[in-house]
Amino acid sequence: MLAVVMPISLAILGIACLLTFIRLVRGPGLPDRIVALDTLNINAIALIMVFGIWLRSALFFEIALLIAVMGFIGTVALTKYLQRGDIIELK
Amino acid sequence: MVMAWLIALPLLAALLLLPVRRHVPFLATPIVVSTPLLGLGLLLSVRSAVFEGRTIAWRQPWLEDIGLSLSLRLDGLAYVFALLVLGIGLLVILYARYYLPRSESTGRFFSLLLLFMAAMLGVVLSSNLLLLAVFWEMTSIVSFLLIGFWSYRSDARKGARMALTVTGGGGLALLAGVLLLGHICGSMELSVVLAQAGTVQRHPLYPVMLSLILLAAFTKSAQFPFSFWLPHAMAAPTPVSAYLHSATMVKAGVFLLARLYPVLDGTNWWFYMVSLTGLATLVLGAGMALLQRDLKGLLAYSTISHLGLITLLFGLDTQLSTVAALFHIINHAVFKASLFMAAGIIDHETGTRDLLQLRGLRRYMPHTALLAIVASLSMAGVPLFNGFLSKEMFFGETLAQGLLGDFNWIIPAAATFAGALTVAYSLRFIYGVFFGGEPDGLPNYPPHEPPRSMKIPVEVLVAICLVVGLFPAYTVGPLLATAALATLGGPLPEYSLSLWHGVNLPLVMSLVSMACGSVLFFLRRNAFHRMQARFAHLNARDAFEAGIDSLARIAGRVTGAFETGSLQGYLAWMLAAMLLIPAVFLSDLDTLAGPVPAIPLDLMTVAGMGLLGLSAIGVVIAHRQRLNALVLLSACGLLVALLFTRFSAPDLALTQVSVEIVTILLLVLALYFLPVDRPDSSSLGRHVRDGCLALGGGTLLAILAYAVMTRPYDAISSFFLANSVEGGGGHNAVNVILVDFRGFDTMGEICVLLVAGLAVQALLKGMRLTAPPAGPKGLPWSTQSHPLLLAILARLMLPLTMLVAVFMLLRGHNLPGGGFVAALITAVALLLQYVASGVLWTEARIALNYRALAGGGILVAGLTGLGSWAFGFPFLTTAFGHFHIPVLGEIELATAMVFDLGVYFTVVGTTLLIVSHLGVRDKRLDGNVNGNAKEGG
Amino acid sequence: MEAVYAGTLGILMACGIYLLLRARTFSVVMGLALISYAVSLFLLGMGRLSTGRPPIIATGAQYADPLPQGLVLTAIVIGFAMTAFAVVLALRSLGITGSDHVDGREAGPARGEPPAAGTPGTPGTDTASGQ
Amino acid sequence: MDLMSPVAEIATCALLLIGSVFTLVGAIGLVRLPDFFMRLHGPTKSTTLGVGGVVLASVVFFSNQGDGLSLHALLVTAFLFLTAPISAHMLAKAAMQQRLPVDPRTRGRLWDAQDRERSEAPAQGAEPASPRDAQGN
Amino acid sequence: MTHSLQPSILLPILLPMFAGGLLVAAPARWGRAQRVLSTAAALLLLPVAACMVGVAATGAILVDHIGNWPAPFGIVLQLDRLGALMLLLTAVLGAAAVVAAGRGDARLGRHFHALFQFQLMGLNGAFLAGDLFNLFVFFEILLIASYALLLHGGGRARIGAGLHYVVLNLAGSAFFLIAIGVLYGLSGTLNMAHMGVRLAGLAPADVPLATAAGVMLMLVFALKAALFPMVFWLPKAYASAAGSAAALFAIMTKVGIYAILRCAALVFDAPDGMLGVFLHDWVWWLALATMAFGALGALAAPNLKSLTCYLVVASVGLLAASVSMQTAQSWAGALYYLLSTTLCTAALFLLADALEPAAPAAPAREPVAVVRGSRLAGLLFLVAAVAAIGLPPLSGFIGKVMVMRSASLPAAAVLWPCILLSSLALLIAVSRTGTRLLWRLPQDHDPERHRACQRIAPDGWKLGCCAFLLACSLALVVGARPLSQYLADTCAQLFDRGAYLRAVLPSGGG
Amino acid sequence: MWKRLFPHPWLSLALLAIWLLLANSASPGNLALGAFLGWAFSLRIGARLWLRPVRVSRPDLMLRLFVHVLIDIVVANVEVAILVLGPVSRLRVAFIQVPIDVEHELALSALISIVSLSPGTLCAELSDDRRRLLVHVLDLDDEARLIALIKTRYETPLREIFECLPS
Repeated sequence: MLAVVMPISLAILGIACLLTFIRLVRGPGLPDRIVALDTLNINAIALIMVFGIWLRSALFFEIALLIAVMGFIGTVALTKYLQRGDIIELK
Repeated sequence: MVMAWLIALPLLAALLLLPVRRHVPFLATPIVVSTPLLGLGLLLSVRSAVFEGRTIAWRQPWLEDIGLSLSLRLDGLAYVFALLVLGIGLLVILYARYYLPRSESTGRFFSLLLLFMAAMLGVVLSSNLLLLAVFWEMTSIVSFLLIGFWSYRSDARKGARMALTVTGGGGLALLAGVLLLGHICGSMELSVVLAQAGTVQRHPLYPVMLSLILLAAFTKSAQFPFSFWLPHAMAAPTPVSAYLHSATMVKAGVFLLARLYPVLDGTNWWFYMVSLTGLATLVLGAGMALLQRDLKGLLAYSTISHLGLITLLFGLDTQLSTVAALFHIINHAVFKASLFMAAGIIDHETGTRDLLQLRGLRRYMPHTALLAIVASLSMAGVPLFNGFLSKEMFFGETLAQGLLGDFNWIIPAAATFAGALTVAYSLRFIYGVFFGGEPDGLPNYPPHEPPRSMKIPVEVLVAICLVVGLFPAYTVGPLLATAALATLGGPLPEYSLSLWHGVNLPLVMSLVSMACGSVLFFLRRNAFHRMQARFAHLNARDAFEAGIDSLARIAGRVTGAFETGSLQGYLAWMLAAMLLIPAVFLSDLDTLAGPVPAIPLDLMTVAGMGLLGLSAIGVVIAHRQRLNALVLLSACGLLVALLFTRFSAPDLALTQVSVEIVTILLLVLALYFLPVDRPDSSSLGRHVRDGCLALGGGTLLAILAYAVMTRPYDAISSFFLANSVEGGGGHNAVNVILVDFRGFDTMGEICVLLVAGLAVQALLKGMRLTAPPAGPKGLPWSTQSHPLLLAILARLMLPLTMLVAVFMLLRGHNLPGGGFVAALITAVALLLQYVASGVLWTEARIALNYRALAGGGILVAGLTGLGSWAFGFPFLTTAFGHFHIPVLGEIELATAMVFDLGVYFTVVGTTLLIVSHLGVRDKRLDGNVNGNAKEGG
Repeated sequence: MEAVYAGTLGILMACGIYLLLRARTFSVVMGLALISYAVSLFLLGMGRLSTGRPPIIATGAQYADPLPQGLVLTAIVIGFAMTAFAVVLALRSLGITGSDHVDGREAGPARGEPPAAGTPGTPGTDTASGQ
Repeated sequence: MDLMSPVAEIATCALLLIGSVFTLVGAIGLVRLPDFFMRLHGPTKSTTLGVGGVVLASVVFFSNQGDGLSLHALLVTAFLFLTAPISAHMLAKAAMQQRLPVDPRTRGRLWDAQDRERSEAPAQGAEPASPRDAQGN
Repeated sequence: MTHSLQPSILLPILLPMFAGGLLVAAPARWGRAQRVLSTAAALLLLPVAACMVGVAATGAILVDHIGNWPAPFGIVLQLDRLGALMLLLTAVLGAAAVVAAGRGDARLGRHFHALFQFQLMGLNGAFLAGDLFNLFVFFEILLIASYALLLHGGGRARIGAGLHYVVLNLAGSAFFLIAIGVLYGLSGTLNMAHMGVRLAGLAPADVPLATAAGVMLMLVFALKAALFPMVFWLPKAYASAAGSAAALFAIMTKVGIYAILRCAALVFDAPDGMLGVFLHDWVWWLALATMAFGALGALAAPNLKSLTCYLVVASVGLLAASVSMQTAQSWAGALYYLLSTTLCTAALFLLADALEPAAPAAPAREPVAVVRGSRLAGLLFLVAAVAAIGLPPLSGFIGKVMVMRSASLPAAAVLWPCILLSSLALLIAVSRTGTRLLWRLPQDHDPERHRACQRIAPDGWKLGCCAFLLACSLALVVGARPLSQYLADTCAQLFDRGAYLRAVLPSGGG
Repeated sequence: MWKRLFPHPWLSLALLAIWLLLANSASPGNLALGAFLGWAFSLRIGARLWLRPVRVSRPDLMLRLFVHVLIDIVVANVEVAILVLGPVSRLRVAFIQVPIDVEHELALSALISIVSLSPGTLCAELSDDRRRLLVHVLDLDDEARLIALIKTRYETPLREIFECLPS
């Protein structure tokens, strides 16, 4: 059963990724693209988790975790740039 | 050994002189004077052997593989030249002692003079062709320094440069020539070479070799058309001219002709090239001499003319002509040296050398006048003086030769004409300087006789002129005979040296030339003024300088066409080379796909790769909207990480994700300052070019990748997989490779990182950038800083992420992770504090010296590696062990983990060093950085 | 799969090279980043592609070639260091020349125009160096 | 899979599907909705939850592999739940700064300058911020 | 190799590394101590390198298996005659440059000494590396350090030229990796000796791939060496560097040449190996073009520093040309010339820095400086110039003659005119620049101008270091005989792959 | 003494838990390591970064809130899914202002997070005086009810947990 569900799940996630990518490309605004990037990150996490289940390997968990942590920081940096320009302020 | 000492003596003296002059000045003069004296003594000590016709040889093997050996020979030819070099050198030194003002740096002068003497002796004594070339170039270099001795004078500098360019260039030709000659003969030794005339002249490269050697000789001896440098070398102090341009430097060229005469002579190539060049030089030089205003200029052109005469003699196809040439070499050296010295005296005492200003000096300096007149008469070839004898022989040989067939008469006719010109300019010299009215308008008035000792050298030389002229057979006869014997390398032709041979054709020619010369002299005034008017603007020096300048300009234009200062151009060149040349070699590939079956396609991966490609293309399309491009680039990075995950490289994915974020942080930091993007000014052609390069690069990489991936290989990795656990103590083979098998690479890698950090810190020092006043769309920046929510979360995240970092660090050896990833996590967590709460807040709480941390990391890693030395193992040998601790269980400890810790410290330190510095810059100095930045960029 | 993989590499490389050849420093840096992605993937590919065989030693399984992965790791780190340096250098150049053009000036002089001060190739100007 | 009980398998499958679908919904929302603020809802909520589902599936799956309980994947979800609102918040702020257009049917309005100043005055009176218009449209 | 010898071969890498690490970790207030430490470390390399030459001269190939892993698997460092020679050259340059920098240049910016040490480490590592990827790593170390040193002191010219240099080399590094990747993908190994063995046994169908990768590798080295279409960055970059940094850079191009020699011989089995056609045809013409470019550039060079850069270019051309001839003689000639030109150009860089005023505001047609103590400077310039142009009797001449003699006929017909004409061009250029720089002093007339001139007293330290370098180049002449023997042995060793394999892969390679 | 050694016991505990999750094992070794790390980090990092020490007075309330929020998230997500998939024109989009009273930064952050995660709302902005929230609502039914819901369901418990207000 899992063998059936897994491809379906992967396919759904893949479609999600594609949709997100469309937003990433289309914009129109910069925040839209950043949201899309953030979402792409999260989708990637899901993909990796499913991939891990598929391979029955727990080795991929850290990648997912790292994408979660790092992706967030990337988003923060980009949004902060949009707002303030200078992402590391003096005070 | 005598020859070695002959060369070494002046060399040593030259080197000794500078310190001696500074510290024991009274010793300087004795050293300078005694050097040529000693040399002469040495020379005399071996005279009997040489005069018996023997060749004294000395050889010290040196660089055999290039044929360079220190081998010297002293035969008759070398003897004569050495005698001239040393004898005239001695007189010039004596002369110069009084000539040079006290204020000049005489130490340097004499040192150079001695150096020149050594080089010249080297030229004449070398028995190795390469060694000869070496000394040859040395004479060029030292003469450059001597000519430019008064370096503050523009004419001296230019004259020196010109001389160096011409004679140095000739020296290069000589180098090529002798290398060829050595190649042909199989040896560079003169003794071998001289015996192989037949081989050489039959060799197909003979003409090339001959031209090169003649080029050298002609440039050195100022033969037409290379004669232009010599008159301008007159900017040298007069003793230098007297030495270099009478007896030594310019004679090196004709010496070379004499030296190689046995191998080179005998072909039409030689006859025509040498004799015609000599003839042209003879006539033109004499003609130009007549037109000179400058006393030394006159002498210089006269020298050119006489050298032409000698060259012509070498080129004639009679044996006797060579003897005549040698004879004239000696004579010319004697009278020309004395004339130069006389000119120097005149210059010295009157302050000018201008023939238009000088007149009537006879009354003021009668002694000098007498000496100069005798010497000039010798130059003119008047009987009783030595010049007459050799000229007589010369006229005789022009008649005896048969080079030009039906046009044979041209040579004697031209010789006679040149003789007439010689007489004319000699008269001009005598009359113009010593007769004809009161010398008013001189810079030093009234002129008077120079000190007695300044005239001694001149007197000696003039005496020689006379003695040789009167009793040639007893004075110069044996010398000439032995020199001729050595030059010809065979039996001597019949000749007799005497003043009177009876009335014959040469005597008639002499008389005709003297008569015509006198007529010419009396007509000169008109001719001179007319010629002056016509050729005043023609100045070889300026033309030469202009030529060199335009050469430099052309060179600049050519290099400038490549070196445009445009990075795009450079990159395009580089990429073109990098892509095209390998592609040429790759085109031999028969089949693209190898035998290994491909992995079946799966839709997800293909889609992912498709997205990756699309994002990359997106980056290109959006590259002018920087943030968009950056977001797409970030997506690329994510997709690459996914691909790594997909293709069994979890460590890579981890690293990729973390590096990606730090890079994005960096780029965003940079983005803040970038000015508004301007429209692309690149032309369509450039876009096409770039597109082609890009496509080429992509295709090449794809082909390489595909071709290799589908081929089988046998990697050494099986060793790593097999030894990872037992040998390296870790289950994560990649990590074990990084910290153990190939830990040395990692060591280097952290050094790179550290240096990058240092470089960034150094670069950012004192950097000030004006921030743009508004964001990407021209919207003003928000005034609100540090959203509370972000600050709180960032603080919460710090311990969490640190925990993750520790986790990654500890498990790296066995599972994906490792020091690098851990360090980046730590760094990013700390950077998040900077982003969320500002620099001051963060640094007040986290007081880490990032630089010290990074440096310490290197030390930790390095010391870990060194630790194994203590146990007698190679660098970076790791050890690990399993320890059982009650309750807690099994713990594995490995030195590789300490190494990893070093990596961790370095990476944390460096990353923070880079990013925080870029973020902080000099805000503390600036004070105002927030939204209200000035216009600028 | 290999063909698609190779093609993707090619696209990344091509895009990277194209960006590298642009006139603005930011584009150049992005180009370098794309090229480094391409090179990383390429190196990974040189150890041949494999699915689900990470080189984490367990019992008797098959593993991907770990060596190229190690190389890629080193290359990524070095690439990161270089990128960081390049970014800062680009900024420094901007700070000094006021332009983010890679040549530090807005438009290159056309052929035949006198070269800008500091261009070697004109004897007599002494401004090319030592500043 | 041999070791897994059918219940666990079904749970895994269900969670996987639910998770994937929510993720997809988030993506659809991102593509479909007309303005930025509306689009922001999708990723923030649906996608986060979707990943949560997938993560749970992973937890169930790996916990039933015979190696004991495997909860670590939960950390991913925890991180996401922690960060997603902040991302959304920051994005919304950025969008306001960027003056992204708001769907005309939206009731209420963004804070304008007066609001901002009124609220700033007591809090940070010291900062001489020039009045800036932070409103979209 | 006995065990006790093994640490020593690492010393040239570890010494600067630890010195660099300490310099970085040390607190900033250690300013003076930093200089002492750095100088001491650099000077210490001299005896170390000399010992290595001594050991290598016996013909032994020392191998260090880092981490005690057997050869094709672990990283191997190897020391042979060539490597030892380059180490010594680096040590000499390093010692001179660090002392020269001690007073002035080091203070122009931050971290000079640490960067310098890492630069030395990278150079030494590159000369010792026996593993292709390790070579890449050391290349990167020396490159990143060179970027920093190039930019040391800042300023518009440096930054502009530095940016170009950096971007070009970054792109070059990517190709380096690609080439390594292909070679690994085909041979499955990274150890250079082992790779050579594996490539020799490659299936014929795969040979074009390996050749293309080898060519790419060589081109990457050619980029570092500044061969023709990749040379345009060099003049400005080096001309803008601080003198002591530039002096050290004199060896940077030679690292490229070294790498070409090493890889061509060891991996690709030169002569007549896989890369025979490439070296023989392509490198040849590119080298001649480089020589021409260098000569033309020298003619047009506006000042001494720039001129020296073109001298470097021209020397690279000559070196590459003699490398491409692939005979033991030509390589020996190349090595001799390499030593000579490196020392001379380094000395000239130092000299240029000491003589040319920091801010040449006045046009060069006007004398800008009255150089006090210029006699020593003049002498040094003369010696350096004569040696650099290749005039007798100094080392450059011997090198050039060695190269010329090693050319056989069809090649010689092109090479000789090129060498001679370029020498002539260099002669003209150097004499122009030298007289303009050292002789155009308004001593005689116009006291006004005299006073208005900027007075520069050349930095005595720099002159001293310059003199040291030139003394070394003179030593090349004096010791030419044993040296040429050593070089002949070196090339024989390079061409004798069997000895390498026995030393590095005693088991014959798994 | 106790306070100085364990300045943030809650944080230490949380870190221990996270460590165990990370290590995916509760072996004695990991427990010890986790405890050590939790203690060390709370001592070294927590003490420096925290604005105010957190005193959680009502763990039970926290748990309850947690469960509430979880449920709300799931429910909200189903709603949002329906809204997103349904016709866009039906959406009643609105910005509303929510006055708030919590003061503790952590509580405030938690509130904002919860608002963003749950029912169809998304916190767009916090006023600078931290008294009002600007909330974007995807499908606004009744503004007052929504505000009340937020205040009672989330804000009050948070205030109780973090600021020891009587319930």
